[in-house]
Amino acid sequence: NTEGASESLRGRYSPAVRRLAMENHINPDTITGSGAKGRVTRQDILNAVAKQAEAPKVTPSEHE
Amino acid sequence: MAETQFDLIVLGGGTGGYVAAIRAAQLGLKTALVDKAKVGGTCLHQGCIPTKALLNTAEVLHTFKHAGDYGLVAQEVALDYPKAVARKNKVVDQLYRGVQFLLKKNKVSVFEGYGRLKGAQHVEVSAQDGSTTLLEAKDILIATGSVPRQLPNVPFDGQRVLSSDDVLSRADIPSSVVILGGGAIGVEFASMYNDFGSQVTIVEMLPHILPQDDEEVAEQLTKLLTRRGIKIYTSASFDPSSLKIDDNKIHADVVKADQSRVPVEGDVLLVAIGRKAVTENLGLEEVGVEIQRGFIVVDDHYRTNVPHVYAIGDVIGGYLLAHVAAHEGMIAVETIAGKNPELLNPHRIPRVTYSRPEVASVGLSEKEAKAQGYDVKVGIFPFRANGKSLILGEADGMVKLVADKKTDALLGAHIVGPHASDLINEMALAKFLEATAWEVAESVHAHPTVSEVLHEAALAVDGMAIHI
Amino acid sequence: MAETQFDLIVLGGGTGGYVAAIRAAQLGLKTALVDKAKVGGTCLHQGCIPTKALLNTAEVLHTFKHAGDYGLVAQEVALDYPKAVARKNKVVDQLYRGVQFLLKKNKVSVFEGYGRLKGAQHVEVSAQDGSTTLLEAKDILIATGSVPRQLPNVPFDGQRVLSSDDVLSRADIPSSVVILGGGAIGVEFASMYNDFGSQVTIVEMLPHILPQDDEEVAEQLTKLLTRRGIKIYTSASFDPSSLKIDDNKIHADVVKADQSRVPVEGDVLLVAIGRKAVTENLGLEEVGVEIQRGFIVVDDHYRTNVPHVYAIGDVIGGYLLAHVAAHEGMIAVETIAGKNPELLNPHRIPRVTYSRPEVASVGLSEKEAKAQGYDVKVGIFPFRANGKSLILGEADGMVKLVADKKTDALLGAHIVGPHASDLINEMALAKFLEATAWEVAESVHAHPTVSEVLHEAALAVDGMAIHI
Ligand SMILES: Cc1cc2nc3c(=O)[nH]c(=O)nc-3n(C[C@H](O)[C@H](O)[C@H](O)COP(=O)(O)OP(=O)(O)OC[C@H]3O[C@@H](n4cnc5c(N)ncnc54)[C@H](O)[C@@H]3O)c2cc1C
Ligand SMILES: Cc1cc2nc3c(=O)[nH]c(=O)nc-3n(C[C@H](O)[C@H](O)[C@H](O)COP(=O)(O)OP(=O)(O)OC[C@H]3O[C@@H](n4cnc5c(N)ncnc54)[C@H](O)[C@@H]3O)c2cc1C
Repeated sequence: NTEGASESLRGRYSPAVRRLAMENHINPDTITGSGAKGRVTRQDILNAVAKQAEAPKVTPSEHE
Repeated sequence: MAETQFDLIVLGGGTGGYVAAIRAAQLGLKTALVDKAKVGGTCLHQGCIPTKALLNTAEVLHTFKHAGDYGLVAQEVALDYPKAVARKNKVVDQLYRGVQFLLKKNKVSVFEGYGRLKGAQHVEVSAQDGSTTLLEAKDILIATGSVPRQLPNVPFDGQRVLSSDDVLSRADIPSSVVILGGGAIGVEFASMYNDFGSQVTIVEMLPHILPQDDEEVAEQLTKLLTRRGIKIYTSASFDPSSLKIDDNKIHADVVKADQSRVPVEGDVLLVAIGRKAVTENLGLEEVGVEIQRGFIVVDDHYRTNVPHVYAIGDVIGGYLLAHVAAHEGMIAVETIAGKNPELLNPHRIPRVTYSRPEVASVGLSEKEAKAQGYDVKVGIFPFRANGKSLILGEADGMVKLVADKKTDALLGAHIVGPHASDLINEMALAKFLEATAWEVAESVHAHPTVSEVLHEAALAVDGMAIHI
Repeated sequence: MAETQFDLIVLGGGTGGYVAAIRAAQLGLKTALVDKAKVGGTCLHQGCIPTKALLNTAEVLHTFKHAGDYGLVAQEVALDYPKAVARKNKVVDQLYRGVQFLLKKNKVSVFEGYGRLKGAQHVEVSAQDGSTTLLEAKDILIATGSVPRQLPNVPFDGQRVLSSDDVLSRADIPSSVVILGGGAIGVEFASMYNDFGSQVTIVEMLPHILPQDDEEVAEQLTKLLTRRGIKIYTSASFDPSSLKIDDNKIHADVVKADQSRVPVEGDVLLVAIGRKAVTENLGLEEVGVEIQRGFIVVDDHYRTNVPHVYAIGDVIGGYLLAHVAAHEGMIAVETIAGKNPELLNPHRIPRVTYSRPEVASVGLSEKEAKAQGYDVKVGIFPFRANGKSLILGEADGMVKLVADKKTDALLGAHIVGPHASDLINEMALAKFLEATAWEVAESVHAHPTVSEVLHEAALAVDGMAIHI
């Protein structure tokens, strides 16, 4: 049954994806995967990083 | 009266067609399968299976000849070719009955006869006895496959100028054979005949045999085959006009890169220069199905330009491989059934040549990767540093992994050595799951196994191999 | 004067130790390796390699006996055991020289002698000639491995009551053998001796042989071994007090589940009931290294309770396997070198038994998965429906994949059949990359290959197998 497949991939990441997400402080659960039936790929993480970088930044000092 | 109304008619019952028909039936489609010959097609009757059965006999014979190496004695070891052929036929037969059983079990209606499209939703089946049946369906899947390609002006004669089909139906082994084409088929027969004691010459137009494979791997195989006494001409063309056939032999000239001519001769000439898609006399022109360079044109869901008409397998070109035909068939049928199948990515398709040793690849060769602009890193590991291969007495060969320096992505895997056909499937899974080289390295491989070479080659990508 | 100051001292040069030492050197640590015997340890000299070399001879012998099946003829096929032993020794030797070369190449200082901790940062090495050397290092890695476990009150005598070490150094084949323990080691020797013509009896306490494996797979193997004439008692205990040893034979009683007694006899008794970690006389108590139930206690980075002292391999328990020891060694050393290695997950470790046919597993058995509360779905595929296995003439066995109904996650893979040792590594990679069963199904497997069974079993998980 591959219908619920994208559901089935929720929370399943290869170590490389996990590692890339961790290094970039990204929660992979928040990312829509572009791989087979929604698998989150390394590229998806990199795209998310790029998007974050584009978004207007709040400088840490303002927070602290 | 047999039923003639279907959801789907599959035209051609080769690997692509019968697998598609079974999957269609599983998905609830009322399915007909039409074949003019035996279901199973090329792969089962003139391709994958019979060749590998004979190649396996060749391999066992080779092991036998080295019995002493294993601490065994065996006197007067010899090949009994008629028995080997009978054994090949037995395996084919067993699998043939299997396919027939599977079609029946899945309630696929099988029609024996020549099929021809009559419009986009009808197929006319002409049986051997001259009777015809008109079948109707919502959708039609063409899977008519391919046949051996002849050399221009040098037709197969079944005696001296042979196709792979001819070779497989011969009852004896030629004492010498000239093989035109150093692709998978040519190389497999070369390896087999050499093990069976024939003098073998390969003539390949391109700069190396197995031209679709990584250069280094092909060179390694060239060395191993040459060491066994197989004569290999690369960057060399066969001059058809020079071909002379007398009572016992064929003679011809091979023209080398420098235009010098070398005479070659053999009992037979095996022409293994490629395959021709079966697109003629199917009613395709009448229905308006687009054909380009001899192959049916399809989109990534295997739809032709004509609504309701799909095509898969050898007849659409690409990699002419049974597992490709089967997957295409499943995707086409799932599309027809309204599912959303995963599409096929050519970079994830494993390819195997069943020579001794086997050669297998998936993804990009080093050269291709560089040509595509990747900054590559390469990991190489020789089988002779692998314990299990030494134990098997099959330690020739190497693994080469190609990775992207920037992302660590595994771009390609290339293997020449024992069990390459199984090992490549692990690398295909790695590609499918978009693995990096270091993930292949960190995944634990049991010891002692042949596939530890993958772990080591993956470590070697980053200069961290342990056993070299 | 030899250098005595190091970054790291590895105590024990088995698979775990020598791999750790090489990795340490690669990472720039000045490394010493201490072994009282030959580097390579149990695996190379009394374990993985010599057993598999002999098992390979057994397998080739079996193939030879069925020469006719492949279309080959041979007279007088026979085993020349002394030659098989010589061949085994040759392979071991070649790999031994390889390990020595690798250590040298990586500039690991190898000390031959008995090592003993003197505090947490010193090791005293006592050489055969009586001399001692005190080595000092920032960190110490203990990798002293394990030795065969004796039956209480029945010591190994090297004549009739044998350990696996004894069996491997024997020059002949017993005409009958009773094997205590149906784990991997016991089953491998049973398969080998049966192929070599001995009468074999296995006695296993637990309800099935290969108790760590999936029940169904173990049952399948039981059937195949029984069919070959191996006598297997399960849920049966060996009564040591009944053991009688006379000039030619051992005799004893086996007590079955129903308390009935069956007499068994053999030329020899092979005791393969487990291994004992080497922890005594190493100075561990003095340094205060914690030991529980015979094994050194470590955390997930292989740190003992004593700062600077690490331990890996058989001496820490868990799966007593060479590839586990090697990976633990690499992780420990990378931790010491300040890296951030991927940790080992026991569910991703492949395990193999090299009987004929091979048995291999990774992850949870069906029973274990259910016990852990998973709602499981299972995909089974028999090798006899696989073309390549028929071609090889090795079509006994099956694959069983266990998946989570809720998430599709691949929980376990269990294989009994040809090439299981290679196939399991693909499933270990699937587990490592957290694949679902349908991903294994959709990844293209080359045809015809043995590992197509994985593709089919993965399809079978969802009732979508094509070839059954
Ligand atoms: C010597 C050799 C070795 C090979 N080895 C391998 C290998 O090891 N691995 C691998 O993957 N591939 C191998 N191949 C290739 C493989 O055989 C093909 O890729 C595969 O068979 C393609 O399947 P198909 O279903 O597309 O076509 P085919 O298998 O060619 O089947 C087509 C079917 O259509 C039928 N047909 C055609 N026209 C009509 C009509 N008008 N009416 C009714 N029926 C019709 C034919 O009778 C045939 O049964 C080999 C090929 C050869 C020749
Ligand atoms: C018959 C048999 C078959 C096996 N088959 C397999 C198989 O197919 N696959 C598999 O994965 N595993 C197999 N194993 C298990 C495998 O051999 C072990 O898991 C592996 O060897 C463990 O490695 P290690 O480095 O922890 O210890 P060992 O290999 O036991 O090495 C320990 C080393 O430490 C040295 N040493 C001990 N004490 C001292 C001291 N005080 N001073 C100096 N040196 C010392 C020893 O001399 C030895 O060289 C098999 C085992 C046996 C017995």
